[in-house]
Amino acid sequence: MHERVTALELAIKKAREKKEILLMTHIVLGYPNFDDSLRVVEDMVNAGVDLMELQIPFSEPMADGPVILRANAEALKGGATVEKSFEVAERLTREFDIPFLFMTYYNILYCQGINAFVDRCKAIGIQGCIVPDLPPSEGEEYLDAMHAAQLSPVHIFTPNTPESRMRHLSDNSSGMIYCVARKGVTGKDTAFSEDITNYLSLCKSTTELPLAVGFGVKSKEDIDYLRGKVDIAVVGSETIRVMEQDGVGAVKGFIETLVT
Amino acid sequence: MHERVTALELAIKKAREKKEILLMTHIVLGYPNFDDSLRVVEDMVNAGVDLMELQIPFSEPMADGPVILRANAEALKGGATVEKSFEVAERLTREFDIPFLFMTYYNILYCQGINAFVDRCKAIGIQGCIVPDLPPSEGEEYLDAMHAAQLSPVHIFTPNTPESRMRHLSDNSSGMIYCVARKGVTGKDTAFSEDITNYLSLCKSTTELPLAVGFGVKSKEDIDYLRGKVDIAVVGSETIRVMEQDGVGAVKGFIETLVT
Amino acid sequence: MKNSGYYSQFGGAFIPEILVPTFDELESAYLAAREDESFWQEYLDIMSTYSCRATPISRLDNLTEQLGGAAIYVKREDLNHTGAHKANNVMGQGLLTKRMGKKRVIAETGAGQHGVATATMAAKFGFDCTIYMGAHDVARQRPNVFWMEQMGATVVAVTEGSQTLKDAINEAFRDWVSNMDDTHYVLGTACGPHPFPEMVTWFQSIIGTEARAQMLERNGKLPARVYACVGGGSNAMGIFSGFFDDKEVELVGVEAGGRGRGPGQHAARLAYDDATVGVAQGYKTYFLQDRDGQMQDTHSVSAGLDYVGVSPILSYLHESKQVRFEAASDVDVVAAMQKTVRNEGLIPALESSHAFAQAYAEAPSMSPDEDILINMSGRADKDIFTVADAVDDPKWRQFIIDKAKEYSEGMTNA
Amino acid sequence: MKNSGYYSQFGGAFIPEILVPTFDELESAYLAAREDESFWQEYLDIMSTYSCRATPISRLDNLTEQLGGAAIYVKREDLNHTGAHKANNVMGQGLLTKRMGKKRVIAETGAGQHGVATATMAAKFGFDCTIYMGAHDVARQRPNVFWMEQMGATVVAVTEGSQTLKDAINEAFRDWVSNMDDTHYVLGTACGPHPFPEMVTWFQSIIGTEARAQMLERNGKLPARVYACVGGGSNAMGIFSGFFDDKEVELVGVEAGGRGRGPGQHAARLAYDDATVGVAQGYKTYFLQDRDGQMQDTHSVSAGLDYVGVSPILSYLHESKQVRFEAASDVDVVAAMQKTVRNEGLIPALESSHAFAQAYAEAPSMSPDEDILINMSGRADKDIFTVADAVDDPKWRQFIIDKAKEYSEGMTNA
Ligand SMILES: Cc1ncc(COP(=O)(O)O)c(C=O)c1O
Ligand SMILES: Cc1ncc(COP(=O)(O)O)c(C=O)c1O
Repeated sequence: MHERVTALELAIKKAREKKEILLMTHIVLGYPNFDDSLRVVEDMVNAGVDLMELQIPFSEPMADGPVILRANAEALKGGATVEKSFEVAERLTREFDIPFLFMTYYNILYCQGINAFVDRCKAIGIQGCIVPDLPPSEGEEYLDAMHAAQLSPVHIFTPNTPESRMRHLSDNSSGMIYCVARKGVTGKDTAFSEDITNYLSLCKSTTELPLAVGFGVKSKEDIDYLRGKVDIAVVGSETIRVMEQDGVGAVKGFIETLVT
Repeated sequence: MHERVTALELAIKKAREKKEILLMTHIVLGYPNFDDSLRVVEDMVNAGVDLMELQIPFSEPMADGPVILRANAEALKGGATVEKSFEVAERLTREFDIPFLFMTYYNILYCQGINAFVDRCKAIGIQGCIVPDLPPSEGEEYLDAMHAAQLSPVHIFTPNTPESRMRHLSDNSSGMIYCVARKGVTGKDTAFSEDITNYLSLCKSTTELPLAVGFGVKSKEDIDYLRGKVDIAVVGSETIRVMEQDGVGAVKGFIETLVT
Repeated sequence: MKNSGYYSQFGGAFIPEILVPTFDELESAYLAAREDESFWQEYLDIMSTYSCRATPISRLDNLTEQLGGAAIYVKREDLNHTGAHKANNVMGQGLLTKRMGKKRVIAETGAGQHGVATATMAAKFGFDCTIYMGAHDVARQRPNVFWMEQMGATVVAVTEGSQTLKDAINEAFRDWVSNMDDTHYVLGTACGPHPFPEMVTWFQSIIGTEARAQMLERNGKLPARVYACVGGGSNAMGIFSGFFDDKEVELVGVEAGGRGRGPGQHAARLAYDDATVGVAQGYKTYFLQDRDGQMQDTHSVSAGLDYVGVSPILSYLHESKQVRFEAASDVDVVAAMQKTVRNEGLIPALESSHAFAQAYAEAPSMSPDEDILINMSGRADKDIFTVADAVDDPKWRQFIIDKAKEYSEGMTNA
Repeated sequence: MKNSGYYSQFGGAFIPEILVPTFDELESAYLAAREDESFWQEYLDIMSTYSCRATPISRLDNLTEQLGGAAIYVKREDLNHTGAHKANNVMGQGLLTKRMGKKRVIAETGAGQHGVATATMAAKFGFDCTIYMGAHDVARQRPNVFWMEQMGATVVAVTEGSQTLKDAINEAFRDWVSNMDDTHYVLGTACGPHPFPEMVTWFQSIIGTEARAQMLERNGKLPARVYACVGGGSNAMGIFSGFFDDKEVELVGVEAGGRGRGPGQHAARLAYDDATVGVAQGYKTYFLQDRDGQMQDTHSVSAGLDYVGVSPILSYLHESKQVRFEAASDVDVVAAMQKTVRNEGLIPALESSHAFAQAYAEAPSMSPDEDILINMSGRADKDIFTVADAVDDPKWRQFIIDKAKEYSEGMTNA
């Protein structure tokens, strides 16, 4: 076993003992407003979600596609701040017994001060962070702080990532690895097929950390395909799309179709 | 006396025996139409005009100001042609016993053929021509033809013309010299003053031909000013302006104010 | 005034008597300048510091390959300051105006290029400036009018005649006969009374002198053919000047074929046989005129070629068969322009696009060993309204409609 | 990916993991090109045949005299093909794209200059091309959009965020993370992740290298001050590059002062103290952002300076006091532009006019023995709609209203 086992990794391993594949979902904090964020998380947890990514909105979400991009913008327009995001996240970790991760862009951390940001995460019970615009080479201060706090900095594997770099990313990660299933931004369809299987075997061979797969996962079929291949399926944009189309109340039903 | 005395010069000298200053007027043939051209000439002659310039319309009357320019354009738009201009001119020389001159631009002569044009002038009783865009240096063929036909090629003196060139122009002219009273194009006001007197003395000293003065002559006062200084006062644009403002019938009355 | 400035039967100076001393003065100043080597040096200096001479020669790699046949080169007069070869002429005449001690310049303009160039030169030299422009051209070339006015020039919309270039020339002469003492008339092309055709050609010969040397340096040989569009003829005379002594170089002047043959449909004085010899606007040449000698209406998609007359020197070179004349139709011209934009990233003015159209038509049947050279007399920024109409761009129309709404509302609110 | 591309604390490459190999490839290609002398030679060749490099230096004789004080010189990047210094960068990156064997280019654009330049390069090199442009900028720079489309480029109007330059950059990155295999992102300024700031500066350094030699040759001495407008910073880095080793030359960067200090009123990241250090769009620099790190709206009369970030190299040069930063207000900029047009016949782009405004403010208090040099990064043809509005030209408004009427009628008839 590798040296930096975190609470997140342990929680994942424990949950996996009972389930062949876990479900991680994603919301943008403050979208459409903070009350709805709370309600959606409650519904998701009740529907059987195992982990959650909470995105702190940023004005320039470079790696996100149209759905999450708009959710970021609307949240900010509605007055979302980093402070409010922390407050809501704190309530969520208190009320729900699943691991929560922050997903956000580096400038949010940078403007809070890296150490202050990580300390706050620790204090409010956030278990890890995904910062898609922060490669390890730029993130020394962040990595040091996360490791020191025994939190999980989660890095991303992509179909473009060479094996050697996967190892490098793994070395700098804790908790899990997030594998994006294809090129592009969040929120577009992915064809789950042979190619992906090969890619996921490569991912697995380069890290001992649990693997999550996201980008384009949106149905029970997608999850069934991933079952046995990885530890976690990540459903991101699709839940926002459901919420936008059918209302906040529809999310629970949607999640239930995925986990049964 | 100079060598090339023409019928025009003789006619002018004869008329001057009876009058201190002669009046030459100007019309654009075919403006507003050929019938009106005929009527206006009749009125003018009856009112006491001594000579007339008949302008054959041209599409590019470079030396004319806005009034005559527009008259040229309207005449052409109304269907005026060189042939019709000749025909009307022939009728006029037949009906009225005053000297008529053609005024037009060189392209009209050039396109008819210079000799053909001059022969036709001779045949229909036109006594001379004023071609403002044809300096003697460009007009050898024209001058030869005119002189051979004993017609009068009339050249123009201007306030810019040096004495030596006045002599040169005079040498190439017959009938009379046309002195423009100021710089610019036809149809603008001229201040008849000291300057002009000096200029006219210079003109007189360089030629033995009768002098006509035009450009901006438009009232009895102007003519009175010129009396004793030159042989002919030329009223051009002003008659067209009167015709446009008060109708063809008003021209006679206007001319009468000038000659009484 | 001597009886000079003839090219075989063409040319001359058919000017109102009042301008005779002015032309004498101009001719003397011009001849003195030609003899004074420092004048040409000053001219070269200003053209290489205020504009970017020598303008380069570009090779059209993609179209050469696509069309097959001759290798296509382009002389880049579009890179000149103000975007056309007109700069060469105005800066030259500007220096001459200074020499003559005059303080005001006037000019006619068709496409607006010469107007902008003259207004620019006037701003640079501190002259007062009035530009005459046919009202019809004012309407189709508003961007150029805007810039002329920004330069401090007075732009007079000429509502006489056909309201195009020839009428603007007449009006400029009308101004000149009133103001010749302090005013120089910066005629914009190789037309008009002597010494204009020769003088304008002299200033524009900088194009041909450069181009010949550049082609030789680049390829070790001369082009087989040189193409230039012909409005009044100044850019054509400019580039052809470099090659008159090279019998192996065929010179091709391309006129505005407009909508095809027949009066009022085009502005091809030499390529078609609708024009006859006449005298107007101070010089003798082929004009599109009726039998009486009245100028006819002309048509071209490009304002700068939409003119009844043509350089007397080109009429002579036509008769002596030293230059071959062709006409390119509006439709082919717009297509050639689009082809050039899309394949080479160059945006030739609609005027210049006439030369491109003819070159593209001929290149495929030539040998790959041969080079051809096109004079890109200007760029098409000024033509955006015309081109947008020609390619019928709905987005442009919508943009203009929205902008107009904004303006109309602004007006009612104000 | 090495931890490189830092200038003191600024710079870096904060990129999505999926682009890491693409950036590695780009950095290698860039470094290989820098070491290969033939690459720079090829670059110089294309810039001197397809554009008109070396661009000249012009002396502003009239304004030097009027203002008194320092003699004013202008580096004429407006004479470049497509009308701005942007050509230098895109042609360089075009050559690099060819080297990398890619077949498609994408770019962001604000003023539209970089979009036109990229579309032009793509037409010339035969690449597919997509341009991202904020919807707000599409509206204010329609002529440039028109030409991009004529070149065959797809122009995508970005309706996210503030609908200006920064949003166009985000969208371009979103395209790139999907299409990196065959696509190169031609970033238009000296910003973004490493190696862009350094690479764009390298290509633009052609301006400074030429300018230094030209000033020396002309005056036997260097200018006392060099002025450049600063949007992303590429033209400034380009001209400043020539003078970094000359301690006696003061470098002045001029930002968009807009309507004055305060959030949303301007785009001055370094001259005012409204900006703070942050990380966005892949690099660390001063951004106009709130305390949370959310980017703020910016304002400038010139689309090309209307940007939240600034070259990390300039942030470094600001902190190390090697460059002085100033801001010019919209009103002063339009006035400086008009002064330049009217007195010198040069039409600086609104962006470039910022540099002119600052230079005009400072020149009078300098000694006549001193020279100053302004980088005229581009010409204002593209700005006609903006300038016509700024100077409130009723004739232009009427022209647009008439044209719209014509179009509306054409539509109903059709
Ligand atoms: C770009 C351009 N090319 C050509 C012409 C035609 O003039 P010329 O035949 O004198 O070169 C014009 C006239 O306006 C022009 O603007
Ligand atoms: C003419 C011109 N100058 C300057 C700029 C600003 O860019 P940079 O600061 O990179 O030179 C632009 C950007 O569009 C521009 O078009």
